[in-house]
Amino acid sequence: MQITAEHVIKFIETVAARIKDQRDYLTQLDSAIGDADHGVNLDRGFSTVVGKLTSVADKDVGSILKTVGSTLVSTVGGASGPLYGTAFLRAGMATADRFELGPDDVVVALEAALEGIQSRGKSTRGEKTMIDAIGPGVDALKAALGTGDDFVTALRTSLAACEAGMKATIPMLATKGRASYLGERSIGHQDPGATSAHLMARALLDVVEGLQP
Amino acid sequence: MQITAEHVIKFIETVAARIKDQRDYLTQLDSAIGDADHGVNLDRGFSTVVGKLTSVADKDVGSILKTVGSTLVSTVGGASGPLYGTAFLRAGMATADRFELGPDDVVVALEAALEGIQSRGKSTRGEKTMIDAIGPGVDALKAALGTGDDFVTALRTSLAACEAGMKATIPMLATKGRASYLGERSIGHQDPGATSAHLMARALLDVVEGLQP
Amino acid sequence: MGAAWSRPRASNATENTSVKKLINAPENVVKEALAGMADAHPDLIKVHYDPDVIVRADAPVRGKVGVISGGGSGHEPMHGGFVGRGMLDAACPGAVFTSPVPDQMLAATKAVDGGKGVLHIVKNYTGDIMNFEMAAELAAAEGIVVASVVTNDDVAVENSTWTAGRRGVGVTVLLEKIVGAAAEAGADLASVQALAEKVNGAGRSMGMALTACTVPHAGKPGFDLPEDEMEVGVGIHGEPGRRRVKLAGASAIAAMLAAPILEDLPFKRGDSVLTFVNGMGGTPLIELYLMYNELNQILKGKGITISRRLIGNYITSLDMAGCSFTLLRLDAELTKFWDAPVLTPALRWGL
Amino acid sequence: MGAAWSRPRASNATENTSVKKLINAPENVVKEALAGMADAHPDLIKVHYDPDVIVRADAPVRGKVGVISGGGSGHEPMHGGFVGRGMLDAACPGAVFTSPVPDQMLAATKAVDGGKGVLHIVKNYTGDIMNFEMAAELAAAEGIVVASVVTNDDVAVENSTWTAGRRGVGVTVLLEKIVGAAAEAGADLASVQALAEKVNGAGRSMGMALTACTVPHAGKPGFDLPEDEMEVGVGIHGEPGRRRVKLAGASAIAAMLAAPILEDLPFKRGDSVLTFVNGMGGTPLIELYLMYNELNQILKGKGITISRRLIGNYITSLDMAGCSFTLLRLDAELTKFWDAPVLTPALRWGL
Ligand SMILES: Nc1ncnc2c1ncn2[C@@H]1O[C@H](COP(=O)(O)OP(=O)(O)O)[C@@H](O)[C@H]1O
Ligand SMILES: Nc1ncnc2c1ncn2[C@@H]1O[C@H](COP(=O)(O)OP(=O)(O)O)[C@@H](O)[C@H]1O
Ligand SMILES: [Mg+2]
Ligand SMILES: [Mg+2]
Ligand SMILES: [Mg+2]
Ligand SMILES: [Mg+2]
Repeated sequence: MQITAEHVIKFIETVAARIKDQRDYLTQLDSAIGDADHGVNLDRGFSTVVGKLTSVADKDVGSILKTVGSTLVSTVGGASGPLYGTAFLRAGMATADRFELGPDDVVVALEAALEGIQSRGKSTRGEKTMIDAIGPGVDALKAALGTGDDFVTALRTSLAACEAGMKATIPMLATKGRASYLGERSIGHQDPGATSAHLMARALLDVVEGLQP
Repeated sequence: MQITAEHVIKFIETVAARIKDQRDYLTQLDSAIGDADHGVNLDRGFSTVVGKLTSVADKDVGSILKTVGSTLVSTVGGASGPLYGTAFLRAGMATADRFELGPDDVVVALEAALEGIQSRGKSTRGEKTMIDAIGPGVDALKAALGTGDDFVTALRTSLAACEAGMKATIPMLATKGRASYLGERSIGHQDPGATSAHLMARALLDVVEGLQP
Repeated sequence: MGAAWSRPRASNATENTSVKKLINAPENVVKEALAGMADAHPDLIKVHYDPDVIVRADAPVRGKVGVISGGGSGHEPMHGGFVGRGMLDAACPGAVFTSPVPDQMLAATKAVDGGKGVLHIVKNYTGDIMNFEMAAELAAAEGIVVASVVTNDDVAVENSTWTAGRRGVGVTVLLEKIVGAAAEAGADLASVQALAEKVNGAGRSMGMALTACTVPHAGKPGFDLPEDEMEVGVGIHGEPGRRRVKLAGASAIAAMLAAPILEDLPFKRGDSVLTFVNGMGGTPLIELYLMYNELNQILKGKGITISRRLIGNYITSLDMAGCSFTLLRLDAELTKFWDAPVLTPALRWGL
Repeated sequence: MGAAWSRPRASNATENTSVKKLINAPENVVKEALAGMADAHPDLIKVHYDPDVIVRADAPVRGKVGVISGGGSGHEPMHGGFVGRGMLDAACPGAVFTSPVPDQMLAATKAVDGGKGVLHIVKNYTGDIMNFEMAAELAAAEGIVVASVVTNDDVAVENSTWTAGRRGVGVTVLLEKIVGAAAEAGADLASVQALAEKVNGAGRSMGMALTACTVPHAGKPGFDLPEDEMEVGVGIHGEPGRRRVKLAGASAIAAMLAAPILEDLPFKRGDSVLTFVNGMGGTPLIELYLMYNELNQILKGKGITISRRLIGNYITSLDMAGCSFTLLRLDAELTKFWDAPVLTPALRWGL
């Protein structure tokens, strides 16, 4: 199964629509341990992204993803803007000039994205951030493909790992980002960034599933 | 029955104690149609007055009342400070050098007080102010004494008229003082100043009643 | 005047444990804030206690008309924050929302009399009028020439016959600045008073509240304002306004405030105005600039030129959220005195 | 930079009918307030839109180090109100409580570069750090020399190892004034940066909240604070503080804020300090003077001299009620630059 540039655009549109839908929920999560803007930030960014997609519709996957990344950097702000922006920029660099991606290419792009977030945010797993959802998701995808699973099955496994990672942020003590200022009081709340990351993982699965015959 | 300087002091002390007791109630009435300070204002003034009473305990009634008046002017502020202050000052002028007052002297003092309030406040009856309680009270006292009632009986009649006047402020439209800014919305609330005036009338009756054999 | 005041630490004053304010005992709020002001601005002001008066550090200025004002506390920075060179010579702070007593205005008048007489700037409230009146009588008895001006710019009070008359609100701030500059420039008492009347006549205001304020000793808001309603035509004492309406957007609110002001004077095409967008104490600056933007658009549409402006929390109602608009029609004289240097805790330019 | 912005009157932006704020649609708050600022202070600042930047009217000043700052909106007057002679050359306002994007800082850097390099003043928040970092990379790529200083004065963040590090709060305001004066006086980029580090190292802050603030698009307070409780150790983004305690009197609150500040640097007997008593946006001035009085008494008791002070709502959290204390240890250099003339919408003296 191959992911085309068109599918990538469909994925971005799906993410944008779901973020708009979940905007208040994400913001509400951020209001508990942050500053009540995560949903609004991402919605502002992805709404702008959607407006730019037609202009890159005939471009390669790398160009599309780089446009998404630089638009997010220019419109989201806060912590998530540079982080998700860098993620898409790095994924774009990993897929430069490609019009189709196989499952392994997707893993390479996602690993680049994760690495970009970690270096931009100077963060590691276990600090109650989006990485705690993305990291296990990418690992699981790679492992599942390694055992010979087909792409959709592997993405399902990946989404489950991502979801488990997201839920695992609940009991965590935050040591990065705004939530860290709360100390012990950050415990018991799900991280907003991990939640938006999980939303993207689900969008990826749904789009790829929709491609199945 | 004669009112001595000592009785006047007892009267002032009674007023001061009851205002302290009713402070929050008076303030609450003022919060509905004014600025939530009437009880606090009067309590500040009468508490200071009480502290000065010993220094005038051996003085004539006029000096005592003038001390009360000037202390109220110097400590109450707002509208009620100059009004009650002027009232006591005028009553004091009407009783200068007197160590004992008969019922008719009390009427003269009260009429002077009422006249002082009206000229200071440029107000007449029916404007939803303290005058609407004091006016009828003074009239009734004078009338009852005129028909030959004894002082206590006349004061009872006076208090009833004062109370009726106070209650009559409820349906009135305010045209003086802060409440007038509310226009129609001032209707339905009892005037704070009329309420404190009624409190003083009751204190006068109670003190005089206590003098009965 | 009394000596420096120090808090009765061992008094029976109760510590604040019930009302959401940065205070100790409600009865000490004014004195403690005055003590803070005194220490914060020793170069500009002196504070005297019992009676409480805030006096310009170099008062009395010989050969200058003294300009004083006063009113209840809770409207900070007005009036104490406007004491200093080019504005007020003294301010008399009453208890919260309570007109000061004549002793204060008498002490202030004596402290600032430089031999050319003293102007009393009085906001039109029954209590303020009466207390200032008594003070003026006492000062006259002591041989000081006193003149008074009463500000009454609040167009929310529609019918002056059936009320205590229009309230003095935003124009008071502008008047204190302009008249203070004239006095600083050496104008005599009659001119200063005439200028004050002119400013009062050329300015109009209107205010609104999103929330009621809480008087310290009352401990709860002066009125209940449901989540989806606001009060239009409020004064500055936490009293309810003329009418309560559904919450609206900034643009609609600006129109509600501007229309009665513009009609009343009336202001007309070609006028040059000073616009004063004032916060009620609990309104953040970002909202005031946003409201100024709305007012600017309304005035542009009417061909009225904003040539000067003041934006901020200057005549407040404790922690009330809301704002007021004041428009003052300018001419060369008013503009000159507005622009003149001023050096006070709350307004400062050119120095 | 983009052309003047005008409100999309016929957009699908919804009018405010639900939140107690003077706003139209939440998504337009920042732009509309900027439009108000631009019209209010044409002599001091210019506002550019998309990317949004507030620039000193006479920028770039040739031969002067450019000083810029930025951060989420909702802290007004910071930073836009501090743009002008003797302070900032430009400010980058993000969405409410959201770090601005690199495009803004890049545009600002280019607009103020007078050939001697540009200093970025960054408050220590993950988002601000990353966005400024990306902007600095882009500016360097365009050949502009950029240096940065990160303020992190909030002693409420006790353990920097287990957090994103101490937040930048009140010291930022003082630093912008002092460093702006040095740049105005002609200091080079290295000296300006060194001075900035010195100020950051000599100042400490701590804040508290009586109420939570309401972010426009959230529509309700960021956290629930019962009637008899307060948050101690809050930042400036409506986030809850380190601990929640029972409401206390001003005197006790002042002690809670002052103690960790004094211990941390530590400040000691004989020190001369600038005290900054800051309101969170919804706190009336009378309470800030009262808190200043408490702080004054604490410092007197410790033999620390207050030689300069700033009291008012300068680094705010929308409509939050509460305050913060900042102490900055002064020496002759810092005092000289603090006293130097400044001419901005929010801070002005000597001019
Ligand atoms: N250093 C970091 N590394 C990775 N992710 C981070 C880091 N700091 C914050 N985040 C993520 O960003 C999310 C918050 O994003 P957002 O609310 O948009 O920004 P801000 O915190 O600036 O308001 C957090 O929930 C967390 O997942
Ligand atoms: N012009 C007036 N003449 C007589 N009484 C008045 C007048 N104005 C106000 N009052 C009385 O004063 C009372 C209010 O007193 P108070 O609350 O102490 O002063 P303020 O209105 O200045 O806050 C009113 O309830 C009313 O009875
Ligand atoms: Mg956030
Ligand atoms: Mg009252
Ligand atoms: Mg009053
Ligand atoms: Mg944010």
